[in-house]
Amino acid sequence: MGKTSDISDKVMTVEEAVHRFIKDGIQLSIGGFTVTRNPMAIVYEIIRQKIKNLHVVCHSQGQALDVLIGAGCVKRLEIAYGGNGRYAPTCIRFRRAAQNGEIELEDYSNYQMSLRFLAGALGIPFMATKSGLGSDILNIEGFPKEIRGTGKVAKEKFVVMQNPFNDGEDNVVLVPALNPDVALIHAQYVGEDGTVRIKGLTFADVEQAKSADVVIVTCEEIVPTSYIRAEPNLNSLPNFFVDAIIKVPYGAHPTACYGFYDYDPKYLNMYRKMASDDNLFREYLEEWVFSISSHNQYLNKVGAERLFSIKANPVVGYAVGLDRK
Amino acid sequence: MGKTSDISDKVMTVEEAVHRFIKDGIQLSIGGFTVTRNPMAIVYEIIRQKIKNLHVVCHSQGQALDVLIGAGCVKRLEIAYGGNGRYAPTCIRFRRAAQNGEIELEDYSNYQMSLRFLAGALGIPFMATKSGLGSDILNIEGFPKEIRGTGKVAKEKFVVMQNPFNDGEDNVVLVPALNPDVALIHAQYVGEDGTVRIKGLTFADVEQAKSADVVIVTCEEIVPTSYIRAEPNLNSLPNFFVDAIIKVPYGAHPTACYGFYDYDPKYLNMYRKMASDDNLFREYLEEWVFSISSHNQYLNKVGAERLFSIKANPVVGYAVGLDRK
Amino acid sequence: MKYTANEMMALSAGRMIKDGDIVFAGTGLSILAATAAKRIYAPKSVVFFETGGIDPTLDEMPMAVADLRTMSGAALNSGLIESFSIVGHKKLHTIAFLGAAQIDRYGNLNTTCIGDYHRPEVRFSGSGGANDVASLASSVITFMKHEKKRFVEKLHYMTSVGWYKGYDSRSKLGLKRGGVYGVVTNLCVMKFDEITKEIYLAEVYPGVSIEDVVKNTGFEIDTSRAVESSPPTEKELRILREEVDPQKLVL
Amino acid sequence: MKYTANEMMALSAGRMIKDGDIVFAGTGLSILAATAAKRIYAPKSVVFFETGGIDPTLDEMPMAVADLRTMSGAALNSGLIESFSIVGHKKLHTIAFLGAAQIDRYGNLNTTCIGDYHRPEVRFSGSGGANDVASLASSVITFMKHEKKRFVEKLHYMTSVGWYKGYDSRSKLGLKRGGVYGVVTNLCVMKFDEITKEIYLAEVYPGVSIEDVVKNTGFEIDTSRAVESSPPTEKELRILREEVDPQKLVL
Repeated sequence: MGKTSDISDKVMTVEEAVHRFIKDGIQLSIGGFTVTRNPMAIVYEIIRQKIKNLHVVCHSQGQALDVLIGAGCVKRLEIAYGGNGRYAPTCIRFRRAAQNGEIELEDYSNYQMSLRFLAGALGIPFMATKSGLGSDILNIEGFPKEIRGTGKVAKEKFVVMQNPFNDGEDNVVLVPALNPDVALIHAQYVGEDGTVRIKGLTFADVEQAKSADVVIVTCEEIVPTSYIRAEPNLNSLPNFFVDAIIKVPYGAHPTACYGFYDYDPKYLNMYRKMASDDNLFREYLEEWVFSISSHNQYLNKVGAERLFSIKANPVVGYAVGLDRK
Repeated sequence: MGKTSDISDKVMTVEEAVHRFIKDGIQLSIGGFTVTRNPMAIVYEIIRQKIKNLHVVCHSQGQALDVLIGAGCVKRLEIAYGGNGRYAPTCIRFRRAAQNGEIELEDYSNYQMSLRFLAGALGIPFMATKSGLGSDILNIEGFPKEIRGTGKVAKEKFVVMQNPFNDGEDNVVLVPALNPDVALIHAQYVGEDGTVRIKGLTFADVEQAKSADVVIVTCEEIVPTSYIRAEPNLNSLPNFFVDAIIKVPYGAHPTACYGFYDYDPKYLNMYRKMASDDNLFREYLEEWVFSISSHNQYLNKVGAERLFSIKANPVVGYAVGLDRK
Repeated sequence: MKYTANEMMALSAGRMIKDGDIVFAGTGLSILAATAAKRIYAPKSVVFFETGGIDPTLDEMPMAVADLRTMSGAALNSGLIESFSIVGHKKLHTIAFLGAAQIDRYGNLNTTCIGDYHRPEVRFSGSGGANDVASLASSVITFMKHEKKRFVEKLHYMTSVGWYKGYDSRSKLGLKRGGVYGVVTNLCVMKFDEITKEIYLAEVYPGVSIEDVVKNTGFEIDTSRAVESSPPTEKELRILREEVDPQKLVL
Repeated sequence: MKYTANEMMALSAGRMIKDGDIVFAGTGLSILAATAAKRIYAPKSVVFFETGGIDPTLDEMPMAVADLRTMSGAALNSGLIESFSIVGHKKLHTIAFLGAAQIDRYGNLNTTCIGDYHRPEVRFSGSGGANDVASLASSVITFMKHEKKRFVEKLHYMTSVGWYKGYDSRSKLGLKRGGVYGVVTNLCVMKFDEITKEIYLAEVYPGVSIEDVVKNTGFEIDTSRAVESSPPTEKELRILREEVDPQKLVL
């Protein structure tokens, strides 16, 4: 056989993907982790298209989430961690929005959120875990009571139950499945057959993708089917889970993409500075998002020299000796 | 850094591994699936060392399980499927033992067994699934009541509960975690640092290994650390999950090992014939297990010509054009 | 053009696959049906195996679902959990092929044993993934040898749930999707009534009489809706014989 | 030989790691402590990250747990679920390093907020994996800046459970293993009473007085068991400076 699917109906631009799939008020799952493989190209376009009232669900998110929140696109957030590593131990606009009560916010832990995506991916209503017992993550609810069970908000934040396979006292926490409307994933490779390959750490991207109704994948390269199928053990998602495929080199900038480029310390430091002041942040959005018409223009603005400085060494996968202070 | 663990205390012979870790009456989990990557070298040695009363847990097992049952090593079995594909749609000695009431037998499904291993690997007491609702897998218990909750037998075969995150009628089945005493895995590669790499389909081997107290890995090759660490996305288990490492080329014969060799149709057909008659089966055991003192001797008996005929084409991973009738 | 019952069965089942379906295959006839469909009617369908092999090239026929041929050239080499999560994925229309030793009028299946479970007259392989796909897939197609002892009033063991006890009884169990779509035998194709979920004779193969079906079925069956199947076309047979199973391992 | 508080902290924590421990690291001091330990005291220990990076070479210091440097040369590049299943694995002795904004006398931690949760004065990053490792690891070691406002009678938010309310209260919650082993600050090392699970002063660093500790701690603390820490050796400092963080990103 060897005949492979036609992906011509899935290959599109970021503009088209956002226009077709990202609607006001949807539940959106963002892949990547803090400073790595954030789906930035799509996120910038969501801001440009002025999508509002997003219900974002993620485990540890950094740059993509912070820009989205700062641009006023997020109404509701379920999250374990909002930070950019040592470039912003707590994401600036996220912190500000939380402190000002500008978003509805619900805290979980990383494992809990990952298990919630896994439950969604497996089509089961919950997963059990010992994580969270006794803590305020269980004791304090962030969402107002009246939104429980509405839209994609779970009916209960958690359920604690006795393990029925144990006679002794043995509580476990059930965390509810997540099935977001859309998941955004940035991958290194997509095959011409639509197969997705994430290299380096996969975080919970595969679970996030499989739990979602619609999956949008941006990638560094679209590669021949024969290449992606020569090593099926390296692949992350088959084509039938993917709804939109967009080739966007450096599509995760200023976050990192293993084997392609490192995070951009200069950009992240600039961002921290501009995000810390409301006026500067408006300037930031104007300059780096709204006045940008394409990702190529964005990359021109970053500049070739900077892009070369963060280019990954192909053997070790990161930019050796990069000035990261 | 780059300094790697010393595995000298883990590398041993099959004799040592069985002697140290496989005791009468333990719960044993067997990796592989029907005619592929069965840990045969270890299983033959278990029979030679006359280990008895094993409580075997697996999803779909073929050759390894059938020989173990036939040799009288198995007392108790939790299983989804006992077959060798088209070489024995139902495993012969398994069928006979079940029909004669010679083993305590409990039926689950493949997904249920896989989820039970996953629960064990995650350290949680159960997983939820929709599989099994209404069927006799739920309605009929195979194990006698008095052994429930003893040894490694779960207190309940299943628990059916209402999904607490749904107001409507919505039953789910909770399947109890498995944490076997020992898991047997046959892999293509182990690194000199102890990292395990399974190529081709992994079945539920990773979950089986991570759910077990002790993991014994036989492999086709032990390879340099630099090789196995050049592609961490291909690796299956870190060294700290592995207790015994044995290099046994063709260690899964007569079952297949992707990229190395195919199943051996002549052997499997011979086995089916000999397993179908009690006297012939005793001869089989004598000839192919008891009178064999090492796996090399076993391979000599199979013969170089046969081994070459099943050698895998390195590009497609199987023996192209092999006479498989 | 002459053809065998196996060929008619593979093509009858293959014709039920729609383009874009995600097809769960076992070995034997199911792989013939799935790959024939992909080459003839449904080029965008994807074949996968419970063992975790997603869309392998299948240049040779696998003899078991763990056969190395379910791995070669695949989109993904994963494992059982990934595979069953595909079977049940709400975003996908998944079709599963099953076989069985016994079937009842609601399409429930037995692949476990004949006689008492605890001391069976004949023990079979067990569920494997059959119970799972019967519980989770969008749709099941079952292959059966058409014999009275196989089409029974009451299964000796209900390994896999079809329409359970008919009407909405399946859904009430908690199984909100799926059910059996068709049964393909060496004599005919059977389907299930939309309301009662009882089996009925939908098609008889050319040269087979309705009476042949009735006398080989162990319960009463509605034959009022039966039509004659279209025989295999030359193209169907050629692809099946020359491309799908050139080694004649199943045909 | 002169040394900084950061160096003393990294080495104090590193000294708690035993050979063969599976060490869950974050960034900053924890990675210094873990990698120093591996090179000095515990060559068979393995460092891993919640993001799924198992035993990377760490030729350069990661600035985030998702840093590409947690992937390079690793034994495995997996994901969060695999990583947390290692944290809680009963076969392994897992040590986790955590930091926090607030800690109480039972080693419970706050990394979520100061003030009311719904309208906080200061919002922090949140749990991330902290709650998980505090729940699941064999043992937790916490780094703290030693300030009165951080060592508090009552946390504003209990993100991660240490010994909960003391005695066997942690186990009664359902958390059968784990708990906090030590707290490493810029002044001292604190441990927990075996029975009451209350914090006590175990070591003060050379040049630090017990009074310094008391006046920077927001609750009463048992100092009766305090001894002076051994200062860093030349070898420890050399390895830390030359091999572990030559780029001086943390030190």
